[in-house]
Amino acid sequence: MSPLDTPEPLVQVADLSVTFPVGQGAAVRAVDGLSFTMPPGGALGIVGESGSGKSTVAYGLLGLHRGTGAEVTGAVRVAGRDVLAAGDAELRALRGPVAAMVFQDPLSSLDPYAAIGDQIAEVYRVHRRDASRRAARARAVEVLDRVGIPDAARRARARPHEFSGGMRQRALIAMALACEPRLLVADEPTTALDVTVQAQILGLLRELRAETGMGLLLVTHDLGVAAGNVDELLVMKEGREVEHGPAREVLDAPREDYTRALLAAVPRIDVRRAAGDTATAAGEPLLEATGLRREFGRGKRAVTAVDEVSLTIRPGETVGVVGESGSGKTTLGRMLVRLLEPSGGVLRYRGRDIGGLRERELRGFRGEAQMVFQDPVSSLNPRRSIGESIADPLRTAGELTGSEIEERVRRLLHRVGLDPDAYHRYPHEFSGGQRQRVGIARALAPEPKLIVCDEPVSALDVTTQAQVVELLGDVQRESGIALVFIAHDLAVVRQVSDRVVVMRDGRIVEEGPADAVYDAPRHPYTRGLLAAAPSLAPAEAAA
Amino acid sequence: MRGYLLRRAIGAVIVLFALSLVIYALFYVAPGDPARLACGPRCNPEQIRQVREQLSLGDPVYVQYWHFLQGLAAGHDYSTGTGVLHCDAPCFGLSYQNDQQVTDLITQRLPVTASLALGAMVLWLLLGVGSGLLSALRRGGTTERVLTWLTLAGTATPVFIIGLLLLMLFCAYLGWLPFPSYVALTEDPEQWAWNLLLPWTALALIESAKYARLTRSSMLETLAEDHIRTFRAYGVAERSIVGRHALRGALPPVIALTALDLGSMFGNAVLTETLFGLPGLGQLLVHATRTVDLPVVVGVVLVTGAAVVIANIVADLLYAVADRRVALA
Amino acid sequence: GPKEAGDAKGGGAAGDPKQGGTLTVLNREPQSDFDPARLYTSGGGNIPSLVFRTLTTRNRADGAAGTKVVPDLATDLGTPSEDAKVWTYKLKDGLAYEDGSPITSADVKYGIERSFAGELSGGAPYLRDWLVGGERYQGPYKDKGGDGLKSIETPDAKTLVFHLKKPEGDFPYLATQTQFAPVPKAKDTGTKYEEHPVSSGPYKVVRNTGDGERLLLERNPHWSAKTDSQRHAYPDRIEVKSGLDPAVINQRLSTGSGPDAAAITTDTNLGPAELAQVSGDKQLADRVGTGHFGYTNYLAFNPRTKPFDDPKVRQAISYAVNRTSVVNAAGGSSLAEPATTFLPNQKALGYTPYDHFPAGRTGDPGKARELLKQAGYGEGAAKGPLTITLTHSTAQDFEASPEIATALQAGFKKAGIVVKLQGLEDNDYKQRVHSTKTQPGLFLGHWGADWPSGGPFLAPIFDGRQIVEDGANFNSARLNDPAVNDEIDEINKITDHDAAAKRWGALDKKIGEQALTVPLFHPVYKRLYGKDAKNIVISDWTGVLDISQVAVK
Amino acid sequence: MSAGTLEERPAAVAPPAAPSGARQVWRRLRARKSALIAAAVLALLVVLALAAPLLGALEGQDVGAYHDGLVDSARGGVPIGSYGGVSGDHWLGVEPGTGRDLFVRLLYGARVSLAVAAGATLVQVFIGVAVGLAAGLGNRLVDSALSHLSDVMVALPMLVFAIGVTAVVPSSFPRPVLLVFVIGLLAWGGTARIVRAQTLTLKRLDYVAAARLGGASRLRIARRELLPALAAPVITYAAILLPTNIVTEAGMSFLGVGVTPPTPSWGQMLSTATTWFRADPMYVLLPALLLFTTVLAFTVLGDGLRTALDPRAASRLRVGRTGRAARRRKRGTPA
Ligand SMILES: Nc1ncnc2c1ncn2[C@@H]1O[C@H](COP(=O)(O)OP(=O)(O)OP(=O)(O)O)[C@@H](O)[C@H]1O
Ligand SMILES: Nc1ncnc2c1ncn2[C@@H]1O[C@H](COP(=O)(O)OP(=O)(O)OP(=O)(O)O)[C@@H](O)[C@H]1O
Ligand SMILES: [Mg+2]
Ligand SMILES: [Mg+2]
Repeated sequence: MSPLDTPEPLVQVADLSVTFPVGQGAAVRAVDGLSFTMPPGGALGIVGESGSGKSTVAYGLLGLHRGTGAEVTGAVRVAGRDVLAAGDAELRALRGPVAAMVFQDPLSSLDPYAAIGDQIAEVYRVHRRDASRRAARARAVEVLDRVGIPDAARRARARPHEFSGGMRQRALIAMALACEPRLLVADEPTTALDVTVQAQILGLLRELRAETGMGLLLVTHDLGVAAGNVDELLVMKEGREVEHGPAREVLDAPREDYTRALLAAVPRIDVRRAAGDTATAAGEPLLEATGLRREFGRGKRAVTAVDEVSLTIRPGETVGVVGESGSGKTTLGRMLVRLLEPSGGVLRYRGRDIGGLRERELRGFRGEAQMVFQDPVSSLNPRRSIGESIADPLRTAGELTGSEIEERVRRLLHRVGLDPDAYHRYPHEFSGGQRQRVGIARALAPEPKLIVCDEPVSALDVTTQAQVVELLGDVQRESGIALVFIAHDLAVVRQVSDRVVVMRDGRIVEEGPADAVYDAPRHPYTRGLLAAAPSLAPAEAAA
Repeated sequence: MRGYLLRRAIGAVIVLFALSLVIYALFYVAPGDPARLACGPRCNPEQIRQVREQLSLGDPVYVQYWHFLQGLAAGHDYSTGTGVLHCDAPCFGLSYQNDQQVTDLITQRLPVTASLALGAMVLWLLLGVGSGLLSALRRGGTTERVLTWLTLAGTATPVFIIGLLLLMLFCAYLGWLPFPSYVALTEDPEQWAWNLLLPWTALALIESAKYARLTRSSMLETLAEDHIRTFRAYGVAERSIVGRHALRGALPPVIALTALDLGSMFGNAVLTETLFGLPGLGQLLVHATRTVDLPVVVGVVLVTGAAVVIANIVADLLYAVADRRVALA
Repeated sequence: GPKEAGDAKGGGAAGDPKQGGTLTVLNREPQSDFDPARLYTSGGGNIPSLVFRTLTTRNRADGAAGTKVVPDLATDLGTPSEDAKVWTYKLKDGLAYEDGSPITSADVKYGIERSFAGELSGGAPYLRDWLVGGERYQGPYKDKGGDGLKSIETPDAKTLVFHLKKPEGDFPYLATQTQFAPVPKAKDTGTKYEEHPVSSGPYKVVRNTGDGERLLLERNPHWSAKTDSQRHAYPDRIEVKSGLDPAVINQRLSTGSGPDAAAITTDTNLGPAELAQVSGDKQLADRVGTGHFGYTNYLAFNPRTKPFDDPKVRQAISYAVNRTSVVNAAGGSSLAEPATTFLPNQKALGYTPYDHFPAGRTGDPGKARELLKQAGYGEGAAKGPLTITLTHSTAQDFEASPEIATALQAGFKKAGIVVKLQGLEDNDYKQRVHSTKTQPGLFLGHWGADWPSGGPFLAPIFDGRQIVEDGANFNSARLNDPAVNDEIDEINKITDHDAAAKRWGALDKKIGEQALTVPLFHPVYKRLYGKDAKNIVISDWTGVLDISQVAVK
Repeated sequence: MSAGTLEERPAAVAPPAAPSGARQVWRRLRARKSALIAAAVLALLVVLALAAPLLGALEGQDVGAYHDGLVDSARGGVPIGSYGGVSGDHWLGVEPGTGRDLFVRLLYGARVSLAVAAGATLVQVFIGVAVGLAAGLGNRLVDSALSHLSDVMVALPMLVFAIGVTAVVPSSFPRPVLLVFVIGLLAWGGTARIVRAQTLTLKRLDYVAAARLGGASRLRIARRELLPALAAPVITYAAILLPTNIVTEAGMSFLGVGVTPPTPSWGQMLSTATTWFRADPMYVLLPALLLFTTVLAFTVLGDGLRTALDPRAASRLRVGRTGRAARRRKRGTPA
């Protein structure tokens, strides 16, 4: 291309470095000498594992680092404006009409106290001072309608908590649209959403791009999401560019090892579980749920989270539970280990009814069933060393001496791939993946017969996710523990499960051997789920 | 909603019931014989006996308490010597010391204390929340420092000193304001406000530091939330962010604290009332406590208790209005 | 006598007093008792004496002249029988209530009778103790059909005859109390009467809110100055605002802005701090009235408890007391005068100087130690150092207050006496020290004259027949000496006040030898008044300015 | 990729290693100069208070000694000399009326004031935490019973309660201790509320669930898992309570139910000094200044502690949170 027919790039980043001071003179260089450009109307995907600096770059485009203490060097130009040099007013004028941002977390990105329509109208009026209040509100309804909110005029008056996650994300996109930006920066816009909703949102973004010709900068850690939605891919690691090129090229023929490793770690929905891993699901049932129910709230507000669920778990087998957000997976899992008391139905552990027992009567059961929690942060007490946390159930049981316990904990730490000397360290000194390993070690400590894993990997990036899944498989192979594996990611579930249960609205809609469910889904809902799952599609075939 | 209010009302009754029991218990053990006090400094035993009978102080405590409950439910007749005085339900009884109806004493004084407390509340909220907001916006600046010192000086100074200083300055030295003397709101709203201005200010100065600090910290907390980031990312000016989005999020803890303070102000503003010569409930209560005037003390404490409970209910309702995600349960 | 007692017109702003204007009264305590049956002091104090006229009243004059008793409703001070057991009074002509109806002797009798009612308790005990049948009478409400107290006769509408159990030369003084104010039976509303008592004086109650918190008094058109030589009634209106903080009252009086210029207070003295400030300001200092009320603050012993049963111990303590510290604690020499006699320094009371255990200005620790050694106390002595407990009230009123107790404590330390303080809540304190069952061994006491005569000052404290076993007892030494009792009876027979006073003084001096109390100080009242207040008259009877004399024009 | 590689992950991905618990708090606190100064001032006050007898001996004065000659008796007992009678013998002057040495009395007063305030705060915190925890962990019945109880206590006027309690307790019982209980028993409502709210949040956290699965009893959970997390808000709140309690003690003295003389306390000195502020300003200013300094120091220290105890405070107001933090929030729940 000659300089003549190159229009001025929409985004121009040259040698961008961002450094965060973290106290005591220390600093984290989140972005390190990054350069790229993006033509008007283009679509660039930035991928990389967690902490590689993706969001930092995205914020840099809107000058959002200003006033936070971060040190930004290099050059950032958006639509010809120098973001780093711009004055405050100029910067405010840039935010919205030129570049608009859609944040990852729709739950918290809207003001919980104000009506959604008003929030959009407010943003609109910031840039269209001539617009009347009424006109702004009309515009809000219009964009809400555009992003597919049904009955937009009425729903504009709703507050965020009355919207579902997907609707909130649409509302955020509508807010961006209201300003007719030339560049839409989307920072992991779908990580918080179900696969089906994710597919809808990605479709919406594609449509809007085609319609308005705006540029899209999509930040994601999910290569599958990036695959179908961008022209170019920028792979980042430790704040630097690893690889940059047309999307298909990067996915099909990665030049760098790092990119290859990243791609390899992505779970594939059509990959069966390795044959040797399949357990013989025979023998007496370990845990047997019949017609299990659970309601929350009372009277008119009552919600039935789990409704007439029957499930049998045999020793040593893995049961996968999938379903979209709010389908009752967590509630079911918590009932199985009796963290929650069922409102109805029967729950038998080795033939004994444990459904209605009180906490004190559960003593005997407590060590037998454990849980690995979704959130590696809140599942460890930040004020206690991880060793203590793991040792706790052993101490409660009171069978071992102090030194025996410590010895045992060290072995467990080693078993889950951590340094035994980490005993005295605190949770915040570990990465998410490491913390999840600690959680697994803690679950293993009392030598349980059953572990319920509630989305154990959904907070982790693909590489770490792969490691943890592998660890769980190893543990099961060795000790023959029964696993209940809850996840919304269909591919991960397939990798580990012998049998799969699909949940919707608190009920089980389909149940069967994993391969049968994935290869020949009977229920339309299951088919819908499978269809919506993002994949590296054509690239994969070529690999 | 109606069910909620009903439940809260039942709770309130329980609280008030417990309060009256506590007061009866305290009085049973407190020093001083009301009969002797009512009888005068040099009574003979026979007279004291007469007065004791007159006040039914001879009955066992539980009987007295039962009569009190009866009076509340159905009213009571009292002899004035020449005639009969009917005290309508809810009847708190007659003062031991001067035979006034407790209900009358309270209804005369409640407006005074309510004026004092509510007005002071408005002022301390303005002062406290205002300076909290300012200092959250101008962190580290001179404005913040000056405001912090000012409000802190308020906290550190007992009301009897602040009050006297204010009186000295504005009434005696500068002569801008008359020495306060309560004028009913219904009589002359303007005079009412002028006369209460100093007591309001004194209380507000004392309370506002707490509010300033609370507002500032919950403001900073809210400003760190993600939705604020959204508005920043759309170029909304900081002022509207603070005024429209952050303030609302910062209010709930302020509301909760206000309820707590407002409620307890009804019984504990005695120093302010005395200093500024406001014939309010606090003064009445202290006087009654000093003269072992049980019916008056019970009456005032119940009104105070009701204020606390009502303030809490209102705060919870406001909370729910401010944050619609909160369900009233 | 008071300093300002100079000109006959009284102190205050210059110029002759004229009628008119509004007098503001800034007070601490509300007038919550406004029923003549319930009031204790002569004329019920200041404000009630504007509304209630009594058979006799105090002479409204400055200083010692003010200790005289003068006729009010009655034509004279009463005619005693030979043995002073029967007293006869005649009402003046032309006396009327605020509604114009005439005042009769039956109304005066009725007023006295209702003070016996249990519902209207609070008054002084004298009527009950003196009148024949007084101890059994329960007031007109209980005794509906009967014709009341037989010992008060009303032969006609103008005449009253009182029959007493024993001679009482002081009866004219008793007749100054509000129980002797007329109450029209038809208007009596029992306990509610105080909301609007029917006036016989120069002012009537127009508004009474907050149980005496705010009062508005206006002229009583049916009062006539011709029948009342004592009250002047210069202002047209009197507004009483009470429930105020003492510091604020004094501040307002000194600032004197708006209506406060024509303001006085009837119940708030200058405190030491205010005095210190006022005395530095000439203009303000001119507006301070000084009064002497017959009052004594003293240390009371209970000689029935150890170690106070030993006269040597009591004497040692008398020697050890540092009156300078105590006076300072009570506000300094302008607010308190050191006392060595039980009777205050007033001729009317019979003051006779003596100092049986001269402690000098700051105490005589040497003499005290010596006496203690004789009693077996002191370092190295058999019983070790003398350790005693002093009971006081926690109310900060310069009466039995902590300041005075600590000053004493510090002084006694020099004589090797260890004092432990026992501060009691005021009610608790009063109840304990005035009950024979709970009375502590040593406490801070105080006593004031019900009228300016030695009788009511000495008898309740030292008369053995006035020991009250189940009620309020003031004879804390439980002295029951026949010689003392007889002398009291003898003096009571005397109707010549001056002659009686001399004998009271001699009796005081005699009792003083026993060291049953340690007189500490006599308080002095300093009161600020507004800059427009004129004709300030302060008698030694009350020690405070007389509201009925004040003019604001 | 095998599990083994986890350890070799680059440090840049994991947050910078930080030292643990108390050390970390101390380090963050140390970074705030104002908090350090405040702590130093408070420490100095405590040392001065403790050393009161020594310092008194140094000055050559005794707390209880009267000096009748140093006050002008005729003028209400105002100290003779300028600045309230400041002299080589009496470094801060003398008390009006008695001539007692102010320097020593202020020091002794600090003992009582600080001890009463600290004791009352302890009582408030102890009851508040116990009640708040019990309400937060208990069932609805326990919860509503306890919150009603705290309403009752809030509604109970201080004076009535104080007089009642003083009457029950024999007068030989030390007054300061009694005051500790009177103030402590009446004002724990705020702490209880905070603790309850915090407990309700905390008990939903997964690590508490994990402890239950490990078979831990309720008591153990409260002690091991909840209490440490409550420390930050409670300590912060206590820093507000403490100065309030000093002022409350002053108010009690003003109403005549404070410490009994001759024991001095700042509150008691202030309440008697009020009327003196024109005749002898030093008498008011000294205790007021000390009180102010103390309140200020506690406030600043409290602010410092709050920030130090809250790891998030370091990153306050950041526009963007790190991806890790953002993703930790619960995924959207349907409406
Ligand atoms: N404690 C609770 N109180 C009230 N409702 C609840 C509670 N816990 C869960 N629910 C409701 O129950 C339903 C099922 O929730 P659950 O957490 O089991 O879903 P899930 O399938 O695990 O969803 P996700 O994928 O978002 O974790 C939802 O509607 C949820 O709002
Ligand atoms: N405000 C900040 N203060 C300190 N360090 C920060 C800050 N924001 C980000 N970092 C650090 O900078 C690095 C890059 O962060 P960034 O949020 O850009 O990563 P990311 O690629 O978006 O990760 P994720 O996929 O988890 O969102 C990380 O090590 C992070 O810990
Ligand atoms: Mg879940
Ligand atoms: Mg990110």
